[in-house]
Amino acid sequence: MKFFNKILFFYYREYKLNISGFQDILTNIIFFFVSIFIFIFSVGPNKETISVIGVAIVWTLLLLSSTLSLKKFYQDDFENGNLLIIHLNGFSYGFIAILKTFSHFLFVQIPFLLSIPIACILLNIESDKLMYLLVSFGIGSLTLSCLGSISSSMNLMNQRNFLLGSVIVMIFSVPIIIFSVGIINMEENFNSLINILFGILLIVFAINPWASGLCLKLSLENN
Amino acid sequence: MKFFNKILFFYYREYKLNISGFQDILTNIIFFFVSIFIFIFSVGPNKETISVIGVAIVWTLLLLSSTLSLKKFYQDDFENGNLLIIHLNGFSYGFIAILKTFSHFLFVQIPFLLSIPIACILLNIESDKLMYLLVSFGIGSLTLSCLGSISSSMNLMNQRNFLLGSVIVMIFSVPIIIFSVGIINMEENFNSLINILFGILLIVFAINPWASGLCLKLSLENN
Amino acid sequence: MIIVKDLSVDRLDKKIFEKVNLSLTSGNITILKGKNGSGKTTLLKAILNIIEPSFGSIYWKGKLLKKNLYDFYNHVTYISDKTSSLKKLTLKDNINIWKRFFCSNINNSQIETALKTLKLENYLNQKVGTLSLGETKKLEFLRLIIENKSVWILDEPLSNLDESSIELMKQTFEDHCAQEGSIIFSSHQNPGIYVTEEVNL
Amino acid sequence: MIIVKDLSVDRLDKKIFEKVNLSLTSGNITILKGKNGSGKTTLLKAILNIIEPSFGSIYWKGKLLKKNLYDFYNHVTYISDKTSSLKKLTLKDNINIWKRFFCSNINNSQIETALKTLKLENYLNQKVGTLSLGETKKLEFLRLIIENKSVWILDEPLSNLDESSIELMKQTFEDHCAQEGSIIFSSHQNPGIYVTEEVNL
Amino acid sequence: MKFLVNPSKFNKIADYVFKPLLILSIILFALGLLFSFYLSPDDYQQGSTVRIMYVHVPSAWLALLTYAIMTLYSIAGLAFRIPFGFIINTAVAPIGAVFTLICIISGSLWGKPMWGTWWVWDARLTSVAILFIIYLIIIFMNLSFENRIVREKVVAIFVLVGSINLPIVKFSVDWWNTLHQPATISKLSKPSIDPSMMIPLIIMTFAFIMVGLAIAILRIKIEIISRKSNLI
Ligand code: HEM
Ligand SMILES: Nc1ncnc2c1ncn2[C@@H]1O[C@H](COP(=O)(O)OP(=O)(O)OP(=O)(O)O)[C@@H](O)[C@H]1O
Ligand SMILES: Nc1ncnc2c1ncn2[C@@H]1O[C@H](COP(=O)(O)OP(=O)(O)OP(=O)(O)O)[C@@H](O)[C@H]1O
Ligand SMILES: [Mg+2]
Ligand SMILES: [Mg+2]
Repeated sequence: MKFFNKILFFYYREYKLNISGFQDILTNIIFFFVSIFIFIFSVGPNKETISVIGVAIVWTLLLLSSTLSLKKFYQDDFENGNLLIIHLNGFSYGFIAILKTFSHFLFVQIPFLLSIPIACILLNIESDKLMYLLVSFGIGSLTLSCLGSISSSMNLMNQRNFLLGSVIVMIFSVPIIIFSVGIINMEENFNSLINILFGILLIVFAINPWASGLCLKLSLENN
Repeated sequence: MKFFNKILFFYYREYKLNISGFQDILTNIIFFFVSIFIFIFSVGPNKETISVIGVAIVWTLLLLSSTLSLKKFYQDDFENGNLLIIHLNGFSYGFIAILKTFSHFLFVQIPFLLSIPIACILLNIESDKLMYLLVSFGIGSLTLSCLGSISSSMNLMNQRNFLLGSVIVMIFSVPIIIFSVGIINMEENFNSLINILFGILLIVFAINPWASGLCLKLSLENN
Repeated sequence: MIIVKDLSVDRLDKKIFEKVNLSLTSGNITILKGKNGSGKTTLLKAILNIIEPSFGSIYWKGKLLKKNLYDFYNHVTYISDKTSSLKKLTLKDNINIWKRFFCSNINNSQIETALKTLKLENYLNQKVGTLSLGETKKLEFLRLIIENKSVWILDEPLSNLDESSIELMKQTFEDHCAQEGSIIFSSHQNPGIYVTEEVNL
Repeated sequence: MIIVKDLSVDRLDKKIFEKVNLSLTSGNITILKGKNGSGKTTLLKAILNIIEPSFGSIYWKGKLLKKNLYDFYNHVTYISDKTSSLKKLTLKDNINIWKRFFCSNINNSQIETALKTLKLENYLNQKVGTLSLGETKKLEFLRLIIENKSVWILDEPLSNLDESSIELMKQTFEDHCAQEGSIIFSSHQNPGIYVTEEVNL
Repeated sequence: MKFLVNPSKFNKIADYVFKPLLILSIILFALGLLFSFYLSPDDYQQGSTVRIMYVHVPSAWLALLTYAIMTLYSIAGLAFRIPFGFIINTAVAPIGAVFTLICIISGSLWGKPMWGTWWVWDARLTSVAILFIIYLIIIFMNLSFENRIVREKVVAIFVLVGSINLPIVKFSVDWWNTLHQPATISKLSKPSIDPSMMIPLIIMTFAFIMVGLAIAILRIKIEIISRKSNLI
C-alpha cells in the first residue's frame, strides 16, 4: 500500500515538473503543426497527394518530436541528484526506468495523441483511418518511450555526443514506422500488423528496465 | 585588437562546448539523413512523391533541428553562471546575443547546409533547385537562429507571460518557411521572394540584440 | 547498526582511500574529516551502496548491506553536498512533493514550526532557484524532518550556514541522538558538536 | 576606488537591505558578514551592476559606475558562490578556455605552479563534473590568477575548503593586497584574515 | 585455431603473417587492376561501365562479410565472455564502413549510366545505406562512450540487433522486385557470368580481402596494446 502511494506521488512530482515546463510541451505541439503547414504548403493544395502522405507525415513528425524531448528524460533528475533520492526512497533502478518511461508517455506522447485528430482534419485523412492511426500510435509511441529511456540513460554516460542517442532511437524505430504506416495503408492486414507492432513493444518493454537500470546505476556510480 | 581576440576566443569556447571533435558534426549530419530515411520509409519509395515533398522534408528537418538545439542556446550558460562571466569580460548583453546567434548558426545550421547537396541526390531534387535551396536555406536558417535566440532568452525568465512570448516568437518562423519553400517552387518569382526573406532577416536581426539582450539582463537580475 | 570493515574504493584505477573502518550505533554521531579530495563524499556514497567498493564490506544490522539494501534505505536519509530541490518550483511545491513522495506522516503544523525555526516561513511562494545559498541549504534540512528516519547521512551540512543556523543544527543533532537516532556527517569545521567517533580520511 | 553610497535593494517589493555604505581603496580588504539571506550576494551583484539598486549609487574611480562600466569590468574578477567551470570538459580544457577567453598574459609555468599549490596538478585530465566539492572551488580560484586583475569580488570563497586551503587563500589575499590589489568578499567565518573594513548586513 | 580468440596468440600469428600479407595484397591489387581494366572485355550492353563491377561487387561482399564477422564475435564476447570479441568489434568496424562507402559510391556511379539516377529507393540500396549508418553509429559509440566496460557491451548488443539488416541486404533482391541486379555471381547453383569477367572479379575480391585483413591486423594490434596500457 505504501509502495503504491509512493508510485502515485512519483507521478505527482513528474506532473508538477512537467507543468512547470508547460511551454516545452506547447512548443512541441506547435512545431508539430508548423511542420504540417510546411508540408501542405510545399506540396501544394493538391488534396490527393496530401492525404496520401498525411499519415506518413504525422508519424515521422511524432517520432522526431519525441526524440526532441529525450534530453529531459533523465538528464535533469540526474544532474540535480533527484534520481539518487528516488532510488534511496526504495525504487530499484529498473523500476525507476519503468516509471519514467510511463511518465514520458503520459506527459510527452499523450499530448500528441490528443492533437492527432486535429492534424487529421488539416491533412484530409479520412476519419476511419484515424482510428488505425490512433491505435498504431498508441502502441508505437510507448515503444518509442522505451527506446528513448534506453538511449537517454546510455547517454548519461556519454555526455559528449547527445545526438547519438537520438540517432540510435531513430534507427531502431525504422521497423516501427514501416509497420505502423503499413497498418494504415493496408487495412486488410490490420490484425497481423498490429500483432507485430505489439510484439516489438513487448520485446523493447522487457529489455527497457534491465538496460536502462544498468546504465543508470553505472552513471550514478561514476558521477 | 584585444576585443577582437576576445571574440575569437568566445568562439573557441563555443567550439569546445559544442563539439568535442569532428564526430559531433558528423553525428548531426547522420541525424539529418536518418530522418530523411524515416520520411521516405513512411511515405513509400515513390519517386514522384519524393521529389515533390523533398524540399519540404529538408526544411522541416531544419526547423526541427534548430528547435532541438534551442534548449542549449542560453540555458546551460545561464545556469552555470558563464553568461555572467562573459558579460563581466566586457561584452554587453546585446552583443552576447549576436555572438551566440552566430555560434548557433555556425555549429548547428552550417553542418546541415553542408549536407544538403547529398540530401538532394537522395531525394531526387534537381540540381538547379539546389542553388535556390541553398540560398533560401542560408537566409532562412540565420533568421531561425535569431528567432531562436529571442525565444530562448525569453524562456530564461520563469514568468508566465514570457512563456507565451517564446511560443509566439516561434510561430513567426511559419512565414519564413513558407516563403522559403515558395522560392523553390515558384522560380519565376525568385528575386522578389528572396527580397522578402532578406527583409524578414534584417528585421529579426535588428530586433535580436535588443530583445535578447533585454531578456538576458532581466533574467540575470532575477536569478 | 552500520559497520564498515576495511573499505577501499578505487576510481579510474586511482586509490581514493584504503582500509577505512567505522561503526555507527544508535544514538551516536560520527564525523568524517579530511582534506579536499580525501574521499569523504565517496565514503558516504559507498555506504549508501551507490559506489561499488573495490574491497571490504559494509554491514547493516548484522547482515551484509547488499542483502538488506531496501530495509537500509527505509531507515536512512541522505543529504548530499549539492542541493536536490527543484529550482523551478516554489518552496511550497517542493515541500509538498517531498512530503507526498516520502509518504510522510508529519502533519502541516510540524512542518510550519520547522520552517519557522529555520526562518524560511516567508519564502514559501518563492522559487527555490532564487533563494540564497544558505536558505537552499536549510531547505534541504527540511527533508530530515519530513522523511523522519533514524539514520542521517549528511555531506557537509554545516557549510554556507550562518552561526545561528549552525547552532540550530547542533541542537537538532543532539535531539536526534537523544531519540536513539544516529548521524554520520562530513565537515571541515566542528563548532563544538559532541561526536562519538572521528574518522580521518 | 569603489564607493557605495546609501545603497538599498528591493526584490519583489521586499527590502533586502537598506542604506549600505562601503568604500574600497587599493590595498584594502572588505569582508561582508551577515545572516543567511541578509543580502551579501545581492550586494556583491549590485556592485557589479547586475542588479539594479532601488536607491543609492555606486562610484568607480570617482565616476558613476554606470557611466564607467566596462572600465570597471576590465579591473574586476568575480567569483560567485556557484561553480562556473564547465562540468563536461576536463580541467585542462577549462583552463585553456579561460586563459584564451580572458586574453591572459599568464604563461604556462605560472599556471602550473598555481595548480601545484592548489594540489590540482593530478586532475588535469579529469572531468570537472567528477571533482570533489572543494576541488571545484579551488579550480575556480585559478581564475583569479588567470584574469590577473586588481579588484577581486568573491562570494563565500572559504566555504567547503579544508584548513590548508584556507591558509593558502589567506596568503593569497595578503599577497594581493601587498600588490595594491583590493578584495571584497563575503563569508560566515573569518579564520584570521586581516580585514580593513567589516560590513554587517 | 586458438589465435582467433586469444589476443596473445593472435599477436604471435599476426607478426608472422603481416608482411607476406602486405606483399600479397599489393601483387593481387596490381594484377586485379590490370585484369579489370585491360584484360577483360566490354559488356555488350553496358560498355566499359561494367568495369565498375570489379570494385563494386567485392566491396559489397566484404562489407557484408565484415559485419557477419562482427556479429559472430559479438556473440562470442557476450555469450562466452571472450573479451577478444569486443576487441575485434572496435577494430574492424571502420574497415567495414569504408567498404560499404566504396560499395555505395561505386554503385551510384554505376547507377547513373544504367538507371538514369544516382539513387533510387529500392530495398537493396536502402538497406545498404542503413548498413552504412549502423557502421557509423558503432564507430561513434566507440568514440564517445566514457566507460569502456559498458561501452563494449552496448556496442556488441547493438551489433547483434543490427544484424537483422544483413539478410535483408542479401536477399532483398529476391524478396522484392527491385531495380538492382539479382544474384548472378554468387548464385548457389551455377554462376551466370562469363568466365572472362569472372577471373578479374575473383582476383579483385581476394585483393580486397587481403587489404582488409592487413589493416584489420594493424588495428587489432593497436587495440590490444591500448587496452593493456589502459589508455581507453
Ligand atoms: C548505390 C547503389 C548500389 C548499392 C548500394 C549496391 C549494393 C550491392 C550489394 C550489397 C551487393 C552484394 C549483394 C550480394 O552479395 O548478393 C551488390 C551486388 C551487385 N551489384 Fe550492386 N549496388 C548498387 C548499384 C548497382 C548498380 C547500378 C548495378 C548495375 C546495374 C549493380 C550491380 C550489381 C551486381 C551485378 C552485383 C553482383 C550480384 C551477385 O551476383 O551477387 N549494383 N550490390
Ligand atoms: N567519477 C570519478 N572519477 C574519477 N575520480 C573521481 C570521481 N569522482 C570523484 N573522484 C575523485 O575522488 C576523490 C575524492 O572525492 P570526494 O568527493 O570523495 O572528496 P571529498 O573528501 O568529499 O572532498 P571535499 O571535501 O572537497 O568535498 C577526488 O580527488 C575526486 O577527484
Ligand atoms: N530573484 C529573487 N526574487 C526574490 N527574492 C530574492 C531573489 N533573489 C534573492 N532573493 C532573496 O534575497 C535575499 C538575499 O539573498 P542573498 O543571496 O543576497 O543572501 P546572502 O546574504 O548571500 O545569503 P547566504 O549567506 O545564504 O548566501 C534572500 O532572502 C533571498 O530569498
Ligand atoms: Mg565532498
Ligand atoms: Mg550568498
